[in-house]
Amino acid sequence: MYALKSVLALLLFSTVTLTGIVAQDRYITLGWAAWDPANALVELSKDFTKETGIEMRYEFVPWPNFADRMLNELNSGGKTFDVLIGDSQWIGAGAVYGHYVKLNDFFDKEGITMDDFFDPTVYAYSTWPKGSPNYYALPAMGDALAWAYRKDWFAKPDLQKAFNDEYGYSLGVPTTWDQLYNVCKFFQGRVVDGKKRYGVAINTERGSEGITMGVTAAMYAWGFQYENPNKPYDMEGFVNSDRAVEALEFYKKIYQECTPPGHSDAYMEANLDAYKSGQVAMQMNWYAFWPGVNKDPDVGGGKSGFFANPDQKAKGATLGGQGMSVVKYSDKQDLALQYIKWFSKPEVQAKWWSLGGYSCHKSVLNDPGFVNSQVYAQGFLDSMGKVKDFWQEPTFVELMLAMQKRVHDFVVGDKGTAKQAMDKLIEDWTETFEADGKL
Amino acid sequence: MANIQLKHINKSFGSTKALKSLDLEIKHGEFFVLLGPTGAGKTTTLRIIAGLEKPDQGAVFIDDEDVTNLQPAYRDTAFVYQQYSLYPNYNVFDNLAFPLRSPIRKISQSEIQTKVQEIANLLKIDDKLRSSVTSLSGGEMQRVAIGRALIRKPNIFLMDEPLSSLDAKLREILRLELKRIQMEMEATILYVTHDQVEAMTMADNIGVLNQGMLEQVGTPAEIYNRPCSTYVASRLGSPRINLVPTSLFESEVLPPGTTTLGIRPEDILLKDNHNHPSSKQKSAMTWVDGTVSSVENLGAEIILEISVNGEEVQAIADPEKNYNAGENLELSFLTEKALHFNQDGQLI
Amino acid sequence: MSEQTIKQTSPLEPSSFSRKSAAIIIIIYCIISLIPIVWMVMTSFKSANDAVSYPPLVYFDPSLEGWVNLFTQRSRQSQEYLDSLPPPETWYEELVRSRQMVIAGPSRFLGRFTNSLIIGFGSTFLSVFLGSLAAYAFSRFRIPLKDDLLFFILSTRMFPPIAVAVPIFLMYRKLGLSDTHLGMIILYTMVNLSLAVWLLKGFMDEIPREYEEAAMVDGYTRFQAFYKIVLPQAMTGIAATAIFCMIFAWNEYAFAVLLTFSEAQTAPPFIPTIIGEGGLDWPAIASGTVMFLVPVMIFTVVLRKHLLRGITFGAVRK
Amino acid sequence: MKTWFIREIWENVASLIIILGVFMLLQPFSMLLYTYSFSLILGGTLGFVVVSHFPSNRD
Amino acid sequence: MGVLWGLWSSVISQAIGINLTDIILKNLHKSFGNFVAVQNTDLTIKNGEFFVLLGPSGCGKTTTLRMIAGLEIPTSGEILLDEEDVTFLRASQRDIAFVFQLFALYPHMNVWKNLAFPLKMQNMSASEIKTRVLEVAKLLQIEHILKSKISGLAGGDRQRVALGRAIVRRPKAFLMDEPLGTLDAEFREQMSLELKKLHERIEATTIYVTHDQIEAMTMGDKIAVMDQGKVLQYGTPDEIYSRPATKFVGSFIGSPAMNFIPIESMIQAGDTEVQVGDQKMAIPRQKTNSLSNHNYIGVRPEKLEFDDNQGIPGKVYGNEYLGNRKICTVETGFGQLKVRVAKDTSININDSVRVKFSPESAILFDGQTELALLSENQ
Amino acid sequence: MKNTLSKSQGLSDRALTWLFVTPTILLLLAVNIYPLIYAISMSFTNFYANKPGREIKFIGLKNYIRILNKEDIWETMQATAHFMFWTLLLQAIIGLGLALLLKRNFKGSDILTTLIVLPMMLSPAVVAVFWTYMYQPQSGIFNYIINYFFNFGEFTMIGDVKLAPWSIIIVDTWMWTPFTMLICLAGLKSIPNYLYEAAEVDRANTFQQFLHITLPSVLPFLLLALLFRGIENFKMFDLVVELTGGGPGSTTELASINLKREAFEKWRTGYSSAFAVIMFVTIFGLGNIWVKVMNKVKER
Repeated sequence: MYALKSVLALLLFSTVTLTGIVAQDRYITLGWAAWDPANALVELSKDFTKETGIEMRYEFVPWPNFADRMLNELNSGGKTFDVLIGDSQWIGAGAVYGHYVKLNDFFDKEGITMDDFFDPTVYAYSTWPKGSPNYYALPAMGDALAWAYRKDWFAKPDLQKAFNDEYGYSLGVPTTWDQLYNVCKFFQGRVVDGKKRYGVAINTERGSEGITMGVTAAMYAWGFQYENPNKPYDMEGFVNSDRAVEALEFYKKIYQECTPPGHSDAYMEANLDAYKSGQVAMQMNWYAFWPGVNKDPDVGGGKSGFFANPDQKAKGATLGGQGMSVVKYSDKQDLALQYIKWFSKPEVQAKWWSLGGYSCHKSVLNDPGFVNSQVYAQGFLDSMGKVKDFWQEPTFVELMLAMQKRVHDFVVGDKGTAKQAMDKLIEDWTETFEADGKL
Repeated sequence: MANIQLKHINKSFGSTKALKSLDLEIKHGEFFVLLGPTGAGKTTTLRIIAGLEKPDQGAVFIDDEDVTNLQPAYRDTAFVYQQYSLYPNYNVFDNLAFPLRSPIRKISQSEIQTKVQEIANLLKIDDKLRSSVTSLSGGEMQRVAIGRALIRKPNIFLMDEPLSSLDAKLREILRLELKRIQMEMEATILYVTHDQVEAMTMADNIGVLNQGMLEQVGTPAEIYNRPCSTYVASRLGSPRINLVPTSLFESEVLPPGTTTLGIRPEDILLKDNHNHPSSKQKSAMTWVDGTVSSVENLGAEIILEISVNGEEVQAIADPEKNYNAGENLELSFLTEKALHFNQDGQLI
Repeated sequence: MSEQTIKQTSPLEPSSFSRKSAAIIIIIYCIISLIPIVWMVMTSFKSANDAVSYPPLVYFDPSLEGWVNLFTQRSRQSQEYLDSLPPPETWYEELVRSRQMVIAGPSRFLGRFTNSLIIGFGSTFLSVFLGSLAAYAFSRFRIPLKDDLLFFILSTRMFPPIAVAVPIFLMYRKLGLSDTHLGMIILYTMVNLSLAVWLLKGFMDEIPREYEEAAMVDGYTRFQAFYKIVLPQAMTGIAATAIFCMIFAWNEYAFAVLLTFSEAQTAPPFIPTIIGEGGLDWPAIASGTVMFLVPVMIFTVVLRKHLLRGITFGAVRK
Repeated sequence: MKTWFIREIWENVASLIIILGVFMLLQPFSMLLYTYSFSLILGGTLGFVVVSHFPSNRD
Repeated sequence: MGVLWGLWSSVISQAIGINLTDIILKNLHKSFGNFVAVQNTDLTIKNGEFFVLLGPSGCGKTTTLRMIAGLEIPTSGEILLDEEDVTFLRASQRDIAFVFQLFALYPHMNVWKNLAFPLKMQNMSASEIKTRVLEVAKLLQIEHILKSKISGLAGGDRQRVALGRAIVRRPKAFLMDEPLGTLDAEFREQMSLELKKLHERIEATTIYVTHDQIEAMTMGDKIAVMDQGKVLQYGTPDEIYSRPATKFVGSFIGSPAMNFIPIESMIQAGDTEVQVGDQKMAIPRQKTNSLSNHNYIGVRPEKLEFDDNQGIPGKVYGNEYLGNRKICTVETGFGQLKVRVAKDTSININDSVRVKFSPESAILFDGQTELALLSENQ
Repeated sequence: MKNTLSKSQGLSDRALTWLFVTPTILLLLAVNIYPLIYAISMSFTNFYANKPGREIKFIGLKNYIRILNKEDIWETMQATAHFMFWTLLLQAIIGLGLALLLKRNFKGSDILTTLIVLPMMLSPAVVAVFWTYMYQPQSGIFNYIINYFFNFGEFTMIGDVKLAPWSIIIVDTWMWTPFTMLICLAGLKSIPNYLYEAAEVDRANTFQQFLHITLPSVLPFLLLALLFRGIENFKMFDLVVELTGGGPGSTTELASINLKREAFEKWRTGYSSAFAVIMFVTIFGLGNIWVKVMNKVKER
C-alpha cells in the first residue's frame, strides 16, 4: 500500500507544482518555425514589450513538424497561439474555415495600408481569394528559394582551370540550370583542400513540403503552370506538360548524380548542415538562412556567395515566406492586433531587416541603401520579382502531400517515370478538387 | 458453542449436483466427522455452513437461528484449511490475533495480547510468535492454523482435511492432540476427511457422504459394525471388508433377499495345520477350501489373499505363522459376524 | 571410460565445453546488441564536431556540450556582442560562449520530461488502481460473459494507436482534452488498463482463495479481506504491473505525437526535434536519449524477474 | 447434430480464414486478392467470435 | 541349482520377452558439492526380484536409483548390470526402463505415441511397433484410451501408460521412483496391487523406491532401508519388521511405530533383565555390551499389553478406535507408549493403567550407535 | 460472544463485483469503444475533420472500395509484409538460437539475459532517432563497422531505395529479438527435466531429444511470440516513422504511416476511418488467434 500511497502523493505534488506555473496575464503567444529569423524576432520584440508592457511568449516549432503542429492546433480550435506566422499556403484554409481573423477593418481603423508592402508579398501572404482586397495576414517575412555557393572554392585557380578544361567556359555563378548541373557535376567527388566534396545539397524531403519546394524551383524555371489560365483546375497538359516532365527529370538527374550520399530526405537543416560542414559546393535554401550563413564561422565571412534561382526556359523562383495572422480562437485578439500594429511600423520593419528578418515593407526595400546592405539583398529583390507559389487552396495540404509523394517516389524512390508521376499527380489533385466541390 | 442444523440443502455447480437434499444435525460439543471420497460434497457442506457458499435450496441453522443469508463474518465459525490457512504477509502473532482484530469484534489490544499468549502456550508455539509463517514447518503451520481457530472460541470449528498435507507420523501426533483439545474445550467440530482412520479415531459421530447424499450417521463403532450399505461398509476398515456373493458359502441360512455377504477380514477364520478354533465356534461354521494367492506381511499382522471358488477374500492372520502363496487352506466365519446386503447393496 | 572424462554430475547436463561455447556466443551477441546503447552514451559526451567526425571517434575529449545544449536555448551572436558581455559566471555559460553563443533561456526539454513523469505516474496510478479492482473481480467472482469481457479488455490494447487516434482526436477536440495532461492520463490509462487487468488477474489467481475466505470467516467483510489479505500479497505483482504501465506510458510515441503539441507533450516526440545550430544536434539528442532511457534501463535490471509476465500479458510465467 | 458445434474445430476453421485473409492483404502478387482480402478477414473474425461461444468438446 | 535357476529364468525371459538381470552396486558413493547423498552403498539385486529402496525423503534412495539408471554419475564406486560395468554409460546405453514419480509422459503426444516412442527410438519397423503397443495396451487394459491426449487422463491411467512405456521396450530392468506417490490414497492401494501382479506376470528385475513403509512391506521381496545416504538394513519384510537393525528402522517401519523405553544403565553380555524406572524387567539374554549407559528397549505396540499389577504405570492419553483394533496411547514416565489392543478392550481416556511386555519381544538398542544389541532371540 | 457482533452487513459479492468492474468497463467504453463506433460510423461518410461547417454525406462503402482498390495502399501493405516477414523470420531464428544457448545455464547467464533484454525496453521512437545517427553514411558507426569488415565503400542505409527496407528490419530485429528469446526461454524452461530423462531412458539420442522433446514443446511459445510481434509489426509506427519517415520514396511507408498521413495530414477523416477499421479488424482477428494460442500455452 505504501507504494501506492507514495505514487499518489507524488502525482498530487507534481500536479500542484505544475498548475502554479501558469499565472501571468498580459502576454501573447506567438507561434512560428524554429529557425534563425525566429531568434531575430525575439530580439526585435523586446522593444514591443518595452513599449506596451505586454509580455511575449513564443512557441517555435521545428520545420519538419511546423505545418503538422500548427494546422493541428488550428483544426482543433486550440487557444495556444494568439499570433501565428503561418505559411503562405495556409491563408486559404485560414480564411475559408475561419481560423484567421480578417484584418480589413483593423487595417482601416489603424491606417495600415497594404500599399506600403511589396505587391507580390501582399498577393502571396495576405489575400484570399488571391488578389482580392481581403486581408488575413500582414506580410511578415519575405522569402524565396535561392542558392548559396562556395565563393572561396570557385575562386581557386586550379579548379577554375580544371573547370574551363572540361566545360569550355569559366567557373562562376550559374545562370541556367544546365550550368548549375555542370558546376554540381564538377564538384561531385572532387577533392578540395584534402577532403572529398560533393556537388550540391537540394531539397528531397518527403514529410512536409521539402521536395516540392525544390522540384518547383526547377519546374518554374522550365515555365511550369498549375492549370489552364483560361479554365481553372484544368490541369491536363499543364501539370504533366513536357516541360514539367523535363524539369522533373532534370531534378532527378541532379539528385542522383550530384548530391552527397544519404541526401534522401533533406530540407532546410540538412542542406545547411551539408553546406556548413563543407560537404557540398552549393546548396538550395531559403533566403531566411543567408544571414546565418554569412555569419557562420566556417563558411561565412565572404566565403559564401548567393544567387537567385537560375532560369532555363522561363523565369521563376519558388515562393517562401510567411504572413502574420491573428488566430480566431485566441482570447487576446486585441493584444495580438496591438502587436501587428506595432510590427507594421516602418522603423520596426527597418530594424527587422537589420536583425536578419526579411521585411516586405516598401520603405525598407525601396531604400537606396538596401541593395548594398547585404550581399544577398539584390538577389532577394530579383527573386521576389519572379516568385511563383504553390496552390493556395483551402485543400492545400492534401494537394501538397500528393505532390510530395508523387515527386519523391519518382526522384528519390526511383519509381516509375516522370510522366507517370505527373499523371498520377493529376489524378490525386482531381480527386481532391472533386471532393472539395471545385470540379 | 452451538448446535448446527442443515435442512434439505441442495447445491449445484453448473450441471453437477454437489449436494442433494442434505439433512444434518450436529450437537453441541460434538466431534462430527464427514467422511467421503473426493467429490462427495464434504467441502461444499462445510462451505455452506461457513457462509462461503449459498445453498440453492434449504436452510442453515446455528443455535436454532436461520443464518442461510448471513455473511460469513457474522456466523462466528472458524475454518481450518488443508493448507494456505496462514496469511503469509503476517507473522505468527498477527495471524493468531487476526480474528480478534476484526472490526466487528472490538477487542482491546491488551486482551488480544493475553489471548494470543494463552493459545500459543496451549499449542506449544509460544517461542515462534515473532517468526514469519513461511519459516514454520508443516506441523507448526497447522498448529498455528488450529490456534487461530481456537482463539476466539467460535460457535463451531469447521475443519477441511487439516491434516492431510502432513506426513504420516505427524498426522498421528496431531490427530491425538486435536481430539484431546476438543475434549478439554468441549468444542463443536465439524471435520471433513476422506481418511477413514482419522474418522474412526477422532469422531464422536461419523456421517458418510456419497455423491451429495448422507448414507449413514452414527458412532464409529456403529458404522463399522452395522454399515447400512456396501458403500459404507467398504469405506471403513483396513484391509477392506470382503463383499462376497452368498453362493460362496452355500450352506448358510440367510435372510431372504440377501445377495452379498460382508465379512470383515479379521472375522475370517482359518482352519489349517496352524489354526485350531474352539469347538463351540466350530459348530456354527461352514468350511470352504481356498488357495493362498498372496501374502502381505505388515509386521504386526499378515494379510492373506485367498482365492475361493474364483473370488478373492482377504483375511488377517497371525504374523507368527508362516504362510506361503499356493498353500491350500480351509476358511470360515462366524454367522453372527456376517452382514447381509440385498441386491441394491442395502443392509438387511 | 575413465572418470576424468566426465566432469558434470549428471550426464544430461551440458558439458562444460558446450557451456563455455554458448557463453562466448552469447557474450558476442550481447556486445553487438549493446553497441548502440554504449555509442549513445559516448556521443552524449562528445562535442558537436566530434560527433560527426569521420571515421567515428572512439577516443575523444569528453565534453558536456551536449548536456548543456539539452537544457538550454542558445542564440548565436557576433564576436563584438560577446565581447561586450560581462565575463561568464558559470562553466556552462563559458562553454556556450566558446561556441560564440549566449544562453537565451532554459530549453523545453525539462518541461517535456516533467510531462512524461506526470502523465506516466498519473496513468500508472489510475490503471493499477482500477486494474487491481477489476482483476480481483475477474479472478474471484462469477461474471456473466467473463471470457468475452476479458478478451474485449485485452483487444483494446492491441488496436493500432493510429487507428484509434482519429476518433479520439475528434472527441478530445470537443471535450477540450487535447494537449492536456488529463487527456493523456486518461488515454494511457485506457491502454494500460488492459495490461494491468490481465497481469494482475494472473497474480491474483495465484493467491489461494482460502486466504480471504478464512478472513471472512474470521469476521471480516469481503472488501476488508481484499484490502487486508489479497492486496498485500499481490504487492509484488502490483509493483511489477505498475512499472510496466510506467514504461509503456514513458515510451509511448504515436498517441503523444498526434494528440500533444506543447502543454502536455512528452519526451519521445520531443527528443527527435532537438535542434542545434542548423541540423540535428547529435550530442544533445544523445544526452536527452540517455537521460530518458536510463530510468527504464534501471527498471529493467531491477525487474528482470517479472519481465516476462509483463511483456506477454502474463501469458507466460517464469 | 451435436458434433457440428464443437468449438475447437470451428475456431481452427475461422483462424484459417483469417490467416488466409491476412495473407491476401499482404501478398505482392495480385491486386484482386488484395481487394477481396478484407471481406475474408472480416468474415473470419466475425465467425471466430460466433464459434468461440460454441460448447468446447472438453466439457 | 544355480545352473538350473539360470536355465529356468532364461526360459521365462524367452517366453515373456524380457531379459532377467542381476544388478550389483559396489561401494557406490555420490556427493553434490558438500552434501553427501549416498555413501558406500553395496547392494545386490537378484534376477527377477522386486526390490524396494525405502527411506524418508532426502535419504538418498532416489539418487541411488538414478545412478543405476544412468541419470546421475556416481562420485565413486561401480554399477554392474548383468556383469557389465555400466558406471559411466549414459542411460540410453543401458537398456533399463524408468518409471518416474510424475510419470514423465510426453505431454504433446497422445497415449499411442507415448507408448511407441521408445520403440521408434530403436528404429523398429512400424508394423512391429504396432503389435508391441497393442500387446502392452492389452496387458494394461488401456486399449480404449490409446488415442487420448495425456492431459485428459486420470491419474491411474497415466500410471498405466507410464508403466506401459516402460514395459513395451522389454528392458533389462525396471526402475520405479515412487510411481504411486502422486495418486489418491484409495487408488494407491489398488495400483500397488496391480503393480505387484504385473510383476508376478513378467518377473522382471524391479527396483522400487518409496517412502511409504506399508507399500514397501506389502510389495517388496527384499527391502533396503536407507537413511542419510546409508543403507541401514537389507532383508525381507519380515526380517526388517521383527528384527530392526537400528532404532531408526524400528521407528520407521510399522504403524504405529515401535515404542522405545529409555533405560539408564549399561547393558552387559548375558544380561536378562534391565532396570526400568523403579522396576526390573525381563529381556532376552544379551550377547554384547552396550557402549553407553543411555539405551533403549524397543517393543512393537502389539507386543505391549495392559496388566493390573505389573508393568510401567501410566495414564491413558488417547484411545483410538480402528474397527478391528484399538490403539491406546499411554502417557508414562518414559514418554508416550502406544499399545495395540483388541477392538473390544474397554478402556477410557484418563484411566490409570500398567503396561508390560513379554521379554522375548523386546529388542535393545544402544543409545550411542542406535544399533540393535544382539540377543539370543535373534 | 455472538452478541458483540454488529449486524450491519457488508457489500454483497454481487455488488462488489459491479463496483470493481464497472469503472474499468466504463473507461474502456468511453475511451475505446465509443471512439471505435465513432470511427466505424465515420468510415461511411466523406467527413473531413479540418473542414468545419462542411456538409457530411453518407457515402456507403465507397471509402472501403476506394481503399481496397488503391494501388498505393496495397503497396504500403506490401512494404508492411516485407518488414513483417523478415523481422519475424530473423527474430524467430536468432531468438530461438539465443534461447537454446542461454538454456545451458552457464555462470552469468542471468546478467547476460538482462543485458540482451535492454533494447526491448527502450522507447522505439527515441531509439530510432539514434539509429539514424548510426546509419549516417559517413560519420555513422554502423556504416563504419560494416565497411571495416566488408568495405562496401560509401553507402547509405536509410537513403537508399534498396537498403532502406533492411535498415528498419535491422533495428526492429535488434530491438525485439530479445522478446522472442525470452518467450522461447520460458518455453524451454517449462520443459520439465524429467522429460529429457524419460527420453534418455527411452534411448533417444541428443538429436532425437531435441526433435521430439525440445522442438514440440517450444513451438507453441515461438508461435505466441511471433503472433504477438506480427500484430505489433503490422501496426508498426513509431520506430519506422522516426527512422525513415516512410522513405526514401515509399519504400518503407508501412500501413500505419500511410494511415497517419491520410488522417492527420490530409485530414481525410472518413476515408482514413475506413482504413483504420480495416486495420483493427485485421488485428482483432489475429488477436483472437493469439489469445487462442496463449490459452494453449497457459495450459502447460
